[in-house]
Amino acid sequence: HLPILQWEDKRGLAFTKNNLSYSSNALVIPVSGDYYVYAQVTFRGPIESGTKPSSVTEIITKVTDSYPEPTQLLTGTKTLSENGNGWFQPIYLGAVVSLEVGDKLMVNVSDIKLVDYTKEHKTFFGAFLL
Amino acid sequence: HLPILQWEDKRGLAFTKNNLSYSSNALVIPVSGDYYVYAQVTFRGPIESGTKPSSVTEIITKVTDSYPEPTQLLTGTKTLSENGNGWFQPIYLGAVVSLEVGDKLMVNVSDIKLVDYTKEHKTFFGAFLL
Amino acid sequence: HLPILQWEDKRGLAFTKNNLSYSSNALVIPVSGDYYVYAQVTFRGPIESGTKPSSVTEIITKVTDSYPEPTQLLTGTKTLSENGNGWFQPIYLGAVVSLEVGDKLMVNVSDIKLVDYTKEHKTFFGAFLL
Amino acid sequence: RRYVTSFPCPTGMNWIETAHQCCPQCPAGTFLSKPCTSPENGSECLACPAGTFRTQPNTLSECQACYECDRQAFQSVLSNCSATSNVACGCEPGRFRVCLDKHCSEFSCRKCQPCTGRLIQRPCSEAQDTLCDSNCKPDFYREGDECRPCPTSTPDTCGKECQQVCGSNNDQGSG
Amino acid sequence: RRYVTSFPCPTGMNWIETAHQCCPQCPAGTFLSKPCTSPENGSECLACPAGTFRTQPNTLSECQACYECDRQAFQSVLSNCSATSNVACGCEPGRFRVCLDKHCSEFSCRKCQPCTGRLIQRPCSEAQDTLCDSNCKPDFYREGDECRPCPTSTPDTCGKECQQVCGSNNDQGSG
Repeated sequence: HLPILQWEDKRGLAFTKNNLSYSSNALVIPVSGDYYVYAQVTFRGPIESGTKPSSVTEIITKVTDSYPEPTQLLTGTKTLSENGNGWFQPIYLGAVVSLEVGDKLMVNVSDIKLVDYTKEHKTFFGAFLL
Repeated sequence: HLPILQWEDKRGLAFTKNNLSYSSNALVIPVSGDYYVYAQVTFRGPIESGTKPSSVTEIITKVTDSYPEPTQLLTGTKTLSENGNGWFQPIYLGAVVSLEVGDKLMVNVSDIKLVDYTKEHKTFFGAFLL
Repeated sequence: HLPILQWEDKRGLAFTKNNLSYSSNALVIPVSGDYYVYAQVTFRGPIESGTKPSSVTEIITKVTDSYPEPTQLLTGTKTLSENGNGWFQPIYLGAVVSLEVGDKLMVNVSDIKLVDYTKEHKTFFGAFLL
Repeated sequence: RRYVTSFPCPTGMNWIETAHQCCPQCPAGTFLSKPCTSPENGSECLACPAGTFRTQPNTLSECQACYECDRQAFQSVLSNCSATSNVACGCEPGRFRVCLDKHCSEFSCRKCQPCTGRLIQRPCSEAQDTLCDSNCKPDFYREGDECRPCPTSTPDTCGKECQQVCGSNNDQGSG
Repeated sequence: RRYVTSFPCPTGMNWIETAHQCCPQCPAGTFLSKPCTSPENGSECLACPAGTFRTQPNTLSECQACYECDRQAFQSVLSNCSATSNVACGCEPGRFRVCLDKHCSEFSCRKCQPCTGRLIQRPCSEAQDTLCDSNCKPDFYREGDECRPCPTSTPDTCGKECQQVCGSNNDQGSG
């Protein structure tokens, strides 16, 4: 599977409340219901290697005790046409999904090395109960 | 007008509830109020024809009995610069709009042949009452 | 600081309610709490000058009486690779942030001349209390 | 669960959910500020505020915001927004439209080509660039795909093409 | 406030929050339509509706929607979606996969190159383009990186390369 992003959940703008907790790279759903789940990942590159990836992908996935495989909830895939040296590509995803208590939400990316983790307002992830 | 997308409303991650129903390609508003309306369309191409469109457009429109013409609520227009063979371009739109009972919400696109309909987590459409 | 966008808050699809007011280019928070804040800016160019900017940036910032400098809440930065004459690039941002009564929300952009202000459904800004 | 039932209203009237009855439509250029209390007495309609419009009779609670022409992209106003019609945009003089999509809802305004040294077959218009004549005007010679004016004095920089076109008239000319 | 406590269920059973107990998993190809009322009696499982699937035993309330092959991008169905397996997509004959990412979850189908005038070292397959032999077939001469058939009659358009390859056999051939 694609690598999973790790998140800061306390410092700066980050916070969790109403029992929506963050543990081992995942938001843990405290109460069954419909949630608006969203995430933005800013990708940037190339990392000197010069070999430019042809695309970047961000996927919000759900892991649940009731099924052994993760479920892909939302996917953003963008091919890259920037040839110059430095490029930036933000991908935002958001939608309403039905979740069960105990479900875990995670964000996977095509290549962790391309994720711009330098500023909390460029790459973020969250959910709220409707 | 631009072609209207059709949606799956029952299988997999798709669902409708609280009377927000889906019929003839539109979400039908059951209760007047402010809704957060959102949609993502993943465009992909080219389809061999080699002729690359210069841009792709996604528009969320509202049709109402009280006016003979559709109203464009949200629009995402992106020019394409990818030249290689396969390209992907997701467009996400979302905002709060005031809707009346009976209003219909639809998603129009510049070119239906370019819409990636293959995976439910790449192209999606929804709304929820605030 | 980056230039601040001005917004229409009454005509057409624009509206403010529940005391969330708009004054001097900012949304003013009436009640402390968690808000889903979002904005889309459609950038377009080039403006004849031929000099193409290498990137466009949109930032949602917060100004508060309790701190002399604005806080960047959400940022979308995209490099441009279109070379042809006309290009369009929408950037959507949205997330939950904790705000205090009296806080002001604004949208800054890298270059005001590149903002497509011609149609209300292409560039928009809003927030709602959870 | 009560489904939305909108009884078919007679033409010229729309079902108003809040008033639970059919009300007369407001004319184009206005919006419904207060629904009718009974079908007989009229709906209260107000004129669209400046900067907004409605092209059709309606029972909407607000008018649509006018578009604006993209002055920075050299668009010009063909007709201003009125209470009953949106703004119409074209290109400034000396420019023509380059459509971004089939419907030309988005377009940029590019400079018309000048046809230096050629006759104009079809002048530049809103919709199309100038069409230049393929061969050069008299007293102009071809170099690559450009037309250059014949040199007045020193004919020696005059290449083969230039000789052919300009050479002849220099003989008759004084000098 | 009560935190989520999911008691470890015996294998083959999952904790069902709404039933507050462990219930047997539904087999692959089905989903949990009604939880068990007690661990002893079984869960009510229904077959995945057409167009959906579950590859594993589960206690989920719906099945996953099948993917679709991108016919417009010349993909073909290798195996149809069944109640227990997602659709598998490949490329139409005469095309090969160009992966978009390391995992090849997205790919386009490009035309196999024809190796005109060359021998085929390795035929085109799902995964790779045809591999053409580097030098030309007999009766073909090289021009740039193409192999051209020897001209049958008029050898005069035959350049140096062509002479070398084709010239010799013309001498023997009927003049």
